[in-house]
Amino acid sequence: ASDKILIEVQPFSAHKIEAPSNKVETTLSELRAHYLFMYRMRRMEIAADMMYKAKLIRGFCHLYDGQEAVLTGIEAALTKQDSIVTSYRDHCHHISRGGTIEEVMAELFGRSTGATKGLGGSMHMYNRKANFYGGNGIVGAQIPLGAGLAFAHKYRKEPNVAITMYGDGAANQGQKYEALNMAALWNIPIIFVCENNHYGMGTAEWRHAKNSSFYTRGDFVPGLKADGMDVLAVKQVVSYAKKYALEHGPIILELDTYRYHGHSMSDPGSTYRSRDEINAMRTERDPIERVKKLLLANGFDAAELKKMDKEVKKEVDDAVEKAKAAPIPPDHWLWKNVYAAPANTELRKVDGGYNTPDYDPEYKN
Amino acid sequence: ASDKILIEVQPFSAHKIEAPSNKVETTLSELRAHYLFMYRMRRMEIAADMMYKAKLIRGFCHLYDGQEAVLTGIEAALTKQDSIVTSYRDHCHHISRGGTIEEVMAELFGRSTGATKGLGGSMHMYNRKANFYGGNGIVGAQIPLGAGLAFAHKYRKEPNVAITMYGDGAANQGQKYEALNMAALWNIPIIFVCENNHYGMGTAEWRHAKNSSFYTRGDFVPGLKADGMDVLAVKQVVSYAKKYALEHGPIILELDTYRYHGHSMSDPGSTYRSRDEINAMRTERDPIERVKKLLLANGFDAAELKKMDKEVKKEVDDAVEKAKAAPIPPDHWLWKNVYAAPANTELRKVDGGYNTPDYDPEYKN
Amino acid sequence: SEMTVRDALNSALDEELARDDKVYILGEEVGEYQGAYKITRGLLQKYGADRVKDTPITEAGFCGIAVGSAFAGLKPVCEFMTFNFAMQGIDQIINSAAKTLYMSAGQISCPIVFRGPNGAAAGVAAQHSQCFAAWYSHCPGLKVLAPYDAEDARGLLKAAIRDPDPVVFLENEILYGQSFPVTPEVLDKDFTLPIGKAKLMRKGKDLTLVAFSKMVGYCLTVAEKLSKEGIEIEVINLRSIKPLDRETIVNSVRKTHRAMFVEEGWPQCGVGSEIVTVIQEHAFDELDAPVVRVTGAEIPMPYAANLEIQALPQIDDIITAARKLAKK
Amino acid sequence: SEMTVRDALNSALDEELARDDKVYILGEEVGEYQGAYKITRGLLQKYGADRVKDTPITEAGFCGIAVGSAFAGLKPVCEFMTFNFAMQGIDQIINSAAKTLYMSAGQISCPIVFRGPNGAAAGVAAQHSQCFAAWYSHCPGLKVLAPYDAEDARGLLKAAIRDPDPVVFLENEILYGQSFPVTPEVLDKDFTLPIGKAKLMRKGKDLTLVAFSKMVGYCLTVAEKLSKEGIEIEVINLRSIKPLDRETIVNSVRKTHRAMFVEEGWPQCGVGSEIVTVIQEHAFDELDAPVVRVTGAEIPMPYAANLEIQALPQIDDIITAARKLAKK
Ligand SMILES: Cc1ncc(C[n+]2csc(CCOP(=O)(O)OP(=O)(O)O)c2C)c(N)n1
Ligand SMILES: Cc1ncc(C[n+]2csc(CCOP(=O)(O)OP(=O)(O)O)c2C)c(N)n1
Ligand SMILES: [Mg+2]
Ligand SMILES: [Mg+2]
Repeated sequence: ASDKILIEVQPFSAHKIEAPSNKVETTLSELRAHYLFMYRMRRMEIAADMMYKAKLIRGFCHLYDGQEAVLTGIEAALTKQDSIVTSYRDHCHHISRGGTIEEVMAELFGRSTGATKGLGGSMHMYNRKANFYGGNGIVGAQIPLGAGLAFAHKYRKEPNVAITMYGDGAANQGQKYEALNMAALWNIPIIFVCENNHYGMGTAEWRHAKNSSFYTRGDFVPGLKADGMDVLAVKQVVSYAKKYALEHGPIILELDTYRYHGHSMSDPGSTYRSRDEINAMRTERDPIERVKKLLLANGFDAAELKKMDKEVKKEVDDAVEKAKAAPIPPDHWLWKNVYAAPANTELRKVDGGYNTPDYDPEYKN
Repeated sequence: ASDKILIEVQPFSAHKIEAPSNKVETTLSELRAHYLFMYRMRRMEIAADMMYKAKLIRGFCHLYDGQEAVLTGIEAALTKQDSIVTSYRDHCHHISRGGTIEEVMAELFGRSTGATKGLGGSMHMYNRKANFYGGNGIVGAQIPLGAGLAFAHKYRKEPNVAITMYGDGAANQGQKYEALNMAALWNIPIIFVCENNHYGMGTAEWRHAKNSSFYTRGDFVPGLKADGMDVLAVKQVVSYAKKYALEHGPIILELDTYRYHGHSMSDPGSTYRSRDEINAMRTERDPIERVKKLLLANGFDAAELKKMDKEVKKEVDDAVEKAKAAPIPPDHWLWKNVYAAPANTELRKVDGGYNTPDYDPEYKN
Repeated sequence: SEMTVRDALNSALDEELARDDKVYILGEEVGEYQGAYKITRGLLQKYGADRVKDTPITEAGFCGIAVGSAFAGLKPVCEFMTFNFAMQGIDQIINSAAKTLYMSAGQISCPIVFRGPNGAAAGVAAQHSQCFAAWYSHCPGLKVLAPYDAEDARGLLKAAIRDPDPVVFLENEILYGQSFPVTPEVLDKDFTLPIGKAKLMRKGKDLTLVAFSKMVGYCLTVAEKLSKEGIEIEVINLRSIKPLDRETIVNSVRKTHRAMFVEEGWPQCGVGSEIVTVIQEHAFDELDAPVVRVTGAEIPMPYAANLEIQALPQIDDIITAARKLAKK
Repeated sequence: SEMTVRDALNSALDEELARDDKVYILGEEVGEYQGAYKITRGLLQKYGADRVKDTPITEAGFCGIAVGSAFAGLKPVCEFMTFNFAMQGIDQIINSAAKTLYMSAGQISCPIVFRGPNGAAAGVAAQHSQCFAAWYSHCPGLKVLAPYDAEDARGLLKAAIRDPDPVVFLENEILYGQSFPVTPEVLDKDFTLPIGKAKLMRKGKDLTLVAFSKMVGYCLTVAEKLSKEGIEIEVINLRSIKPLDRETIVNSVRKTHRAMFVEEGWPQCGVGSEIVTVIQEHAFDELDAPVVRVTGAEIPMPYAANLEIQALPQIDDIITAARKLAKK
């Protein structure tokens, strides 16, 4: 299983930088890990979809299925000392940064055992210890935030980068350009990752972006484009970008990907794109199928794969059940952690009374 | 005086567009008009400087001396049906759009005869009838506003463009990039004019912009760079850009210029740049001297020039005196034109009473 | 007949687009997608892409473009998918739209409507639940409207579009699907409501309840319930938060001597604090008890349903407070 | 000894930069130019370009970068040249800085100070004169401070920088050059003031005057003057607008039975409306007269000096209102 497998990924397109080699090495055990991780994400998001339809989840819920290779490839190239921040489409980041599927499901159900104790919901998951800074509901806001995370790495002279992930729609945001300029002026080790899934909500990229070659839109900031449906391509380009960013500062990666579901649960996802398009993606470019084929072609045991699948399904089913059984947050949690130093602060309640809030990040009291 | 004079201006630099010819034609009478207009601006700004120092002007006051060729060249290429909007550095625009020096001085003195009746002050002059939309104190805000003006021209199928003028500092603003994208998607006839005077307040361009070739920063939007100290170059490039914008949509012009004064009156303007640099600009690139030399070299009567200068000085002196003598705005003007339809509106006064505001754009009552 | 708030808004837009070709709509997903909340359904098909413009997700930019076009005399209706996102463009709303008529000495007006859902929806957590009524109504130069029912929605939106000033039009997502009775008059294509006038929704002698948007419905329910206990509540629907109809409020309080304000937004410097202040300024000697405000809890909005409920005024909260106040 | 507010702020920044290497400053012209208003004078030279960072004029971007770095544990002091410009970045202040601790269930705090001049200066007209105290204090998750004198400036700024929460620190340009007496205690490098506590500036039995920032000075002058007429005014300097020290205010009103609030900002949903409301909620029965507010006029700021004067509370306005109130 540790034998090297040589693979040619789709060549990278480059803007003001030399592209890395498209010949990558992998092993069966690495492929196995990618497969497992992506399949876990996939099953989790499918479960979320079902639970939403069963009305166990409220509000917005943005699913990541189809895009799994992006995050998987990124994490394969980073350490947990590298910081990451993303948009509202953040369930899988919670997992990749060390959280559990149960925590995600419990959060979606609004339970006290959730990723953010039922306070944050679908769009607001974090893992401070593993340098995952959210989950952000405001399109584009995570871009300067990510530059700020990278700024901190540099300020503290740490050998780490930050990654900010945003969509093709967000790529038009002015704050992206402001962040690019400062990141370049200050040589901040930030990787701007544009997850181009070709639609910002219901708007196709050509309708929202005059130039939809997003890797070229940094002007003075170099960019690379990779197949975001191929975890090995993503890993390769992110490894290369991390090295570049630590030495030279910002770089943009455009990762060409696709979301299978609608934008959020209220969007059927089929009015502004054709069923054919979606089906073609699923059959021709699915990131999980791609790794599965590679595994089998290189002699991985099909039975073992089946077993893995079964285990994942069980993990997700169990997570859903446990999350369902978990208690809702107690009422007094409402008043926790509005401030880290709540001295002299009283917060007004609906009834006109006041509450003395506390700072209790462990939710002990 | 109507004999054609052929001149080679500095060649234009181009981004994603073919540059116009740098061979331009002019006449003595055109040169005379440019000279006169620029000299009027120059003397007005010098007067404003003196009056500020004499404490007749309050608050911010941003002078345009050094940059006269930019506006003069622009206006020579446009009609008053083309819209224009600029930053706080707007005194001269009031003149170029048909206002008087007296109105500018009176505004600076806070008089009722001022460009905006003493309400707006230095940064807020307008001429709606001549399609001058201000004067804006917020860096960058005039950029999408300008695109909106152009949008209106297109919406009404008028054969006109809008021009938005902003500094090198403002060129980093995110809203510029947002406006560029929409202008390009919608083919809005807008000319983005970056007046590159090489400093945003005390920050040199290389310290605030990673790429200070501002004409190239529109990515998909073409750009041209011209010598902004040469009125004929400016006129040539703006004429070309107007034609382009009407046919194809947005275009960026970077006009290389210089402000002689500090950023505003509180800035001596000499801590972040050398006296040598300023002197070199004045002696080698002064836009007025350039035209003066051309006039004389082509046989314009030196005595006539002297007479013009004298008349301009008198015009400015008279304007200052008249403005000084003008009445301050009456108290009740405080409550006019907060709303165009003030029905049912009462505005609270300092003393807790209420005022019934009126809409009175002629200030008749 | 009955009409949902969604249809009321949609028909108002439709009629105003038909009436005045200077009116156009822009915003994210307003066209091909038919509106994130379907308020603009059918309008792209009817009026074409020049008048119903899909924008990229660039609020600062499209808000500024809209304002610029209004300076030039067009009448944009600028949709924010929710008002939370308008913060990215708020500088253009305040510094450009609200102040330019004054700064230009009356030369340049700004006939624009900024509209979209405001405040809490259901389960959308802290970044998507903020009420901006207090912020916008703080600022002279703006008018701020908040419809409650279908009549309000039609009458106020049509008035807002015809108005020559910048209007911030605060809708409520939860009300979109709610149906209300409408008279033929309300359905008339020239039906408008006056800006700056509140509506007395229900007469009563014991207590004045003031609210806007969704909370008007809660107050009406409370009034019905407490009526059975013999407490007769007068309910005022603000409709217009700026200008504020002080007269209607104060006249009611002069009669009832007891007043209460309900809002979903945060308390400090909220709309409620202004209403309380206005009442005590104008009817201090008429008051039998302090004016009461029932507001959203002073916290970012939590996600979990059980917590969210406690973060927002519920009918029972209003009943409890009203009963207590009536007895004072 | 005496100290200007400028020097108080400058020395506070200097000491906190020296004390904690996580503290850094960023903003426009804070470095080489020494600060647009010279608040950061000398700091670039002393601490270097890594800790005193000049930014381009891109408020949304640098505000977001600052917030991100605070999430990661740095302690940025983010200067806005004036708070008017912070509107370009206000989404990051509200949606990222203020709400993330709560949304992240206590995981990610945001130790940041947003500072700069707020409100009216002299002759800078409508776009450069807005007071944002009401807006920011509306929002839970933020703390909002406004110093009046040199003691406040030092004690509050140092407390703000050491505080683990996002603090909006509202200065006043006109006060920068003003000198105030300072004790050795105030000059101590560990001098801080508690956030959330108002300061009783002057005792009095007839009337309570509450204010923040520059208006505190006006109120003190008025108190001196009216003292000669036999009216003894108690003056409260809020210092902290959020959290609000209700206790100090209400205790004073319980004693004087008459209260008045003065601010330069606009009235509707202003800080004054909150203060009036709090007083009537907590001391209604103690009041001998309605609480009075004296505020900036409800208009965009005009430029001309004679109009500007009328748009802002003057000492005479406060005297007139106080005299009237004392007699009620
Ligand atoms: C500033 C802002 N405007 C609008 C929205 C509403 N909104 C949420 S996601 C979204 C589409 C984003 O598309 P894209 O950036 O391509 O990311 P994707 O959802 O495809 O991952 C929109 C319009 C928002 N959350 N924030
Ligand atoms: C959003 C915003 N930030 C900061 C300021 C303060 N300010 C006014 S002008 C200026 C410099 C602008 O430089 P540039 O764009 O190059 O124009 P120039 O003054 O050189 O014409 C700054 C920082 C402002 N008015 N608006
Ligand atoms: Mg997308
Ligand atoms: Mg400049």
